[in-house]
Amino acid sequence: MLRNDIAITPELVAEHGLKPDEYQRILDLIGREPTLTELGIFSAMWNEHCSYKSSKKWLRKLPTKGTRVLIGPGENAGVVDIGDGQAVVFKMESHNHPSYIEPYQGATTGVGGILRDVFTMGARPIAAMNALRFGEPTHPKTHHIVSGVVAGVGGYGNSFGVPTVGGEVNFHKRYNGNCLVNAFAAGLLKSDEIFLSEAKGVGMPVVYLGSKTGRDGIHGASMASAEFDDNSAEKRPTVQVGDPFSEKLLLEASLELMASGAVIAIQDMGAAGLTCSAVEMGAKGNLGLELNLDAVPTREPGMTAYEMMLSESQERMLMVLHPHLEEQAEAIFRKWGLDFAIVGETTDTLRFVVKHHGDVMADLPIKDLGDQAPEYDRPWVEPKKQPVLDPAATRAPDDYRQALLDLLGSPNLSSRRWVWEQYDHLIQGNTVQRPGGDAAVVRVERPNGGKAKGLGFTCDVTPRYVEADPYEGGKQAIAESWRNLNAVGALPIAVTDNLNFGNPERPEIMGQFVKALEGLGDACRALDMPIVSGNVSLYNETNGVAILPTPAIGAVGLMDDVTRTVGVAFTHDEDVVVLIGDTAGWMGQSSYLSELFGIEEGAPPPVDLAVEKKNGDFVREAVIAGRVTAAHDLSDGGLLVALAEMAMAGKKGARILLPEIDVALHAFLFGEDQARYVVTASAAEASKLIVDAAMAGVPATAIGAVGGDALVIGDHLNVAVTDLSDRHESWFPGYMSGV
Amino acid sequence: MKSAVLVFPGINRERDMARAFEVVTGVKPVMVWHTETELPEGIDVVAVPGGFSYGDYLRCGAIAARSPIIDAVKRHAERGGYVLGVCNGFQIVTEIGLLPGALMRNASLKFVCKEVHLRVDDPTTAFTSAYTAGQVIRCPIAHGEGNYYADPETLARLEGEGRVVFRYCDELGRTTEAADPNGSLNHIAGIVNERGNVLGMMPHPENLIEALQGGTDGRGLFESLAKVA
Amino acid sequence: MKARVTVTLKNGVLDPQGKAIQGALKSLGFAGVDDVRQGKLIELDLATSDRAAAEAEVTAMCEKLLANTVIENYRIELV
Amino acid sequence: MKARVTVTLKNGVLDPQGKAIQGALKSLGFAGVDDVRQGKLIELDLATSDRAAAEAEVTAMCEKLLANTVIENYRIELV
Ligand SMILES: Nc1ncnc2c1ncn2[C@@H]1O[C@H](COP(=O)(O)OP(=O)(O)O)[C@@H](O)[C@H]1O
Ligand SMILES: [Mg+2]
Repeated sequence: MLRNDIAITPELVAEHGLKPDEYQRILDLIGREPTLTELGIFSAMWNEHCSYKSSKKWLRKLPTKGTRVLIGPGENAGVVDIGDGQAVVFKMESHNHPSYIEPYQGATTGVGGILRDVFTMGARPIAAMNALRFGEPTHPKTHHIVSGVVAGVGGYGNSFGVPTVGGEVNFHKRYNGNCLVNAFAAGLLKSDEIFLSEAKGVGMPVVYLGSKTGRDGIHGASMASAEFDDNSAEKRPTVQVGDPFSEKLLLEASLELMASGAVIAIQDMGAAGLTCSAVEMGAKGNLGLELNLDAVPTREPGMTAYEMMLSESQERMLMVLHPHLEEQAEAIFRKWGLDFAIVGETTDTLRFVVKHHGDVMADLPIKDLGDQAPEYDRPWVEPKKQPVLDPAATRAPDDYRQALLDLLGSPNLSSRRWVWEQYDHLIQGNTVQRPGGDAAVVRVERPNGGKAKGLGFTCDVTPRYVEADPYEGGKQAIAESWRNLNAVGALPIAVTDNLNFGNPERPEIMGQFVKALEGLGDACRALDMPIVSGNVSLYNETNGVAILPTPAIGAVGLMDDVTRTVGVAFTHDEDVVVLIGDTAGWMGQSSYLSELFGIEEGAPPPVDLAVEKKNGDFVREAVIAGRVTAAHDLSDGGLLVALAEMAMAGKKGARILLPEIDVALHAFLFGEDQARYVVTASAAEASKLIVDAAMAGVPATAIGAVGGDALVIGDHLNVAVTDLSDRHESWFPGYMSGV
Repeated sequence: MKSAVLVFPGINRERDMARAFEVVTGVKPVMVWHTETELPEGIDVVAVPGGFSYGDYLRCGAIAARSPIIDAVKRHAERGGYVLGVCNGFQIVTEIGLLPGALMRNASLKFVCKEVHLRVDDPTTAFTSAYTAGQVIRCPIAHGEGNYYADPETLARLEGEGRVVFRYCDELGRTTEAADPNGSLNHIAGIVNERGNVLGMMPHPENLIEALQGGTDGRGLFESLAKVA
Repeated sequence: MKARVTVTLKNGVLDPQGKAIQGALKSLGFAGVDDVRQGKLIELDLATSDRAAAEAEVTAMCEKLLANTVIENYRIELV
Repeated sequence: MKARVTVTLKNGVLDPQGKAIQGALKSLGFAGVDDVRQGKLIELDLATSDRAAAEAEVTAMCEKLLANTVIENYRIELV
């Protein structure tokens, strides 16, 4: 048996991830030595993941307010008004470490966690995305991780029944020892029916719902069991297994319960399950909370208070219910075949009390558990600036055709079809723009009929830019999501972030974090895209090698009329191809240099936010007005890759006549200057568009016409569209078919 | 036409199915919970929707096929009532025994969601009269276990009696290995029972009924049903 | 009393998973694997300790749910 | 020579499939099923007839491919 009256040794404190001064803080707060259960509770509440102790100071500086923002960071997910009494709820969360250990289950539980965050607020999930970062393809672990993670994302989302409509996949050696699995989910609710975690009222029943509690993911407990557990015959795996079936039941039961009016407060059990959820509900409501663990449904016999408080078993919820509706609530849960147990009640003591077999296992000041968590202003250093590369001094390709084919067939630029075809992206019947384009578009019916609205979803960040210049890279992540949404005709309205970095105790890493957040913040302010939710994942480091700094962005855009959208595909012969934005031929940190020559050098392209705003507004309005037949933003691989993608998507070629340029040809074609798009329009419309652009101060140049079976660039390149597609589509399946 | 859509724990395309009936036929179907033992009065078509009933644990459709409502569905089929099983619904209907064969893991072992082409090999059924013989339609699929299997005699009978209604094909109607997304025997995507009142198919016509969804090729199925019932 | 039920595909029924495993083993360098078949193992904890009753009960479970006798065989062991 | 590999979830690892089967058996009226765990059975036809070699080979296969040793145990029988 795991005992509670164990002496708390410095080793035990260290094994709980608490520093000596943090432990001292605990002693000062409670005025006595904590019990083992209490130590576990503190370790859960005060770890980086729950307390944000290294990041809080900087997160406060992010813009989180806006006219549409109903709920910003601090709840399970952000909520943004989309008119007609409707709101979109969304958030992104990482499951990096578990996915490295057990890719399939790590990914499933990541997806399950984020879906729960969304429906806990009362929303039915309508879209999911996943931002994935893996090590080099040749690294011995990569193949296994990719196949497990993708199968896991699909395995959970497909069964749960949410369309997975977008995401990102990158390969880079800096993720060899730490893959990133960032899952995004969005849901829809009525803006006056948002459910929160704040408990209200004294003596209200606290109810446990969902799956039973097992010994899953008890961190620090593996050591505890080794030392204190007599029957530690089999070393307990801490891997959590996802159960999408139970989650689907939990979704339906929770929404039904919420509609019944029985729910006062609700909180899903995520990291540090019962502990975090119970403390948060009580503390937010300025109430105390008493739990009786005898009533907690358990999967295994003999579970201790310590284990129950720290278990991360999935598919569980905690609710505070109206006492007179308890029976009705129970009936709903029984109907869906889920566990339902009254495990405690709210009190007016402001204490968090945990009882088990009649003993008090923990009795702590509830507010202090959260409020008094340590907060650090960690030392940081200004990141070093990289030199600006002279485009003319970078290597030109020997053969443009080959260079383009090689780029399209590279791990980072090849088609992601192999990934997203394993995800059900059509379920719910609302997917208007499917994966493979710039942003996904999902239809949203208005409550009282009428023309349907739309929501656009995209995931973006270019980690190599952030590495080279965290500030500019941070801006770029937002700017790229802004562009992807504009390109489908969606007005960007808000974002969520998933800040993946290395060890914050290293000043260089902290410097990346600080500057990247500054960049994110500036871009969000300039483009009016408040950050409404997010997640921080630090310590993504193995043997002193940190991941590329990866502040992944999930952005949401709103469309008044979902039919007013275009894709990236060339659609009509003779359409004029128009390049929007200025091209200086920015080669620093380009995909061209990194994918073809292995060169990762120079400053990344700078982002001029005013120009982004102007060009983006222009393109979006052109899409909405129905003036263009296709739109695509320019990102990795620059103009030539974008044109190739439009050709492949439309199975149509184009003849491009290069304008007079004073930029080296390869830099013009492959440079990654920001704030650019390619659009197509009928000849008549294109001329008008170019005039209007000039009036708006937006650079717009006709560079050719759609048609034929080949992409032709002057006399520099002539390649059949089928050859492009063959290369583009073959890398991923080819790589994955090996073992 | 009156239709009912069955709802099992874990099923997830029941709303898509209900919406398709409503959009195409103008009448909202009745949703029927799996613990019911009778179908509502006057139901013409019972739709068994797609999804992951009971998580598809054990075998796809196996647990749902043993639900209380199933006896009523069998009686409905015996009376000549129409039963439409799509995806998980097809799996359930074969588990019940209303259709022969079984749906195995996709040959690729992977879940696959994409648009495929189907050839309408039998436009004379109540489910396909709005299509023409040999017509090639687009239709989305989304499944991990849609690899149709039946023993040789059963297969020969199905083919001999012309009960293969839909087959995977390319855009020109050719049934090739490459156009078959899951390895089904004879590229079978959908079959009917002897009497022609029970159809099972893996693809999702209900997800391609509006231009916004990228096409309307799936409407024909619902229009056909609306004509007969 | 415990029962172990093994459910295997009937002879002649194609087994995509078995085939895939065989292919994967081959490319991992395991030569000499002539055939692979994948099946299911279902372990039941039964309240009863009466062998005959257990056997009958588990057979009924197999016929009714655990196996799809169109394509699968099952075998019961009591332990 | 034939090898039978059974792969089961480690103790304490959640088994959603087993749970669902248990629920289904219960609603079919089978009382007295205290627990259900689902595992995999993999049957291999090996070219070799050397027991020791087969044992070593199959163990390697389990470690490398057949079992996910993070959450699963495996057991090998040669027949
Ligand atoms: N993991 C994934 N899941 C779903 N869709 C993905 C994933 N990775 C990439 N995609 C889709 O592939 C397309 C191309 O992705 P990407 O090259 O990252 O686009 P962009 O450069 O426009 O941001 C997008 O539509 C994206 O949503
Ligand atoms: Mg894009």
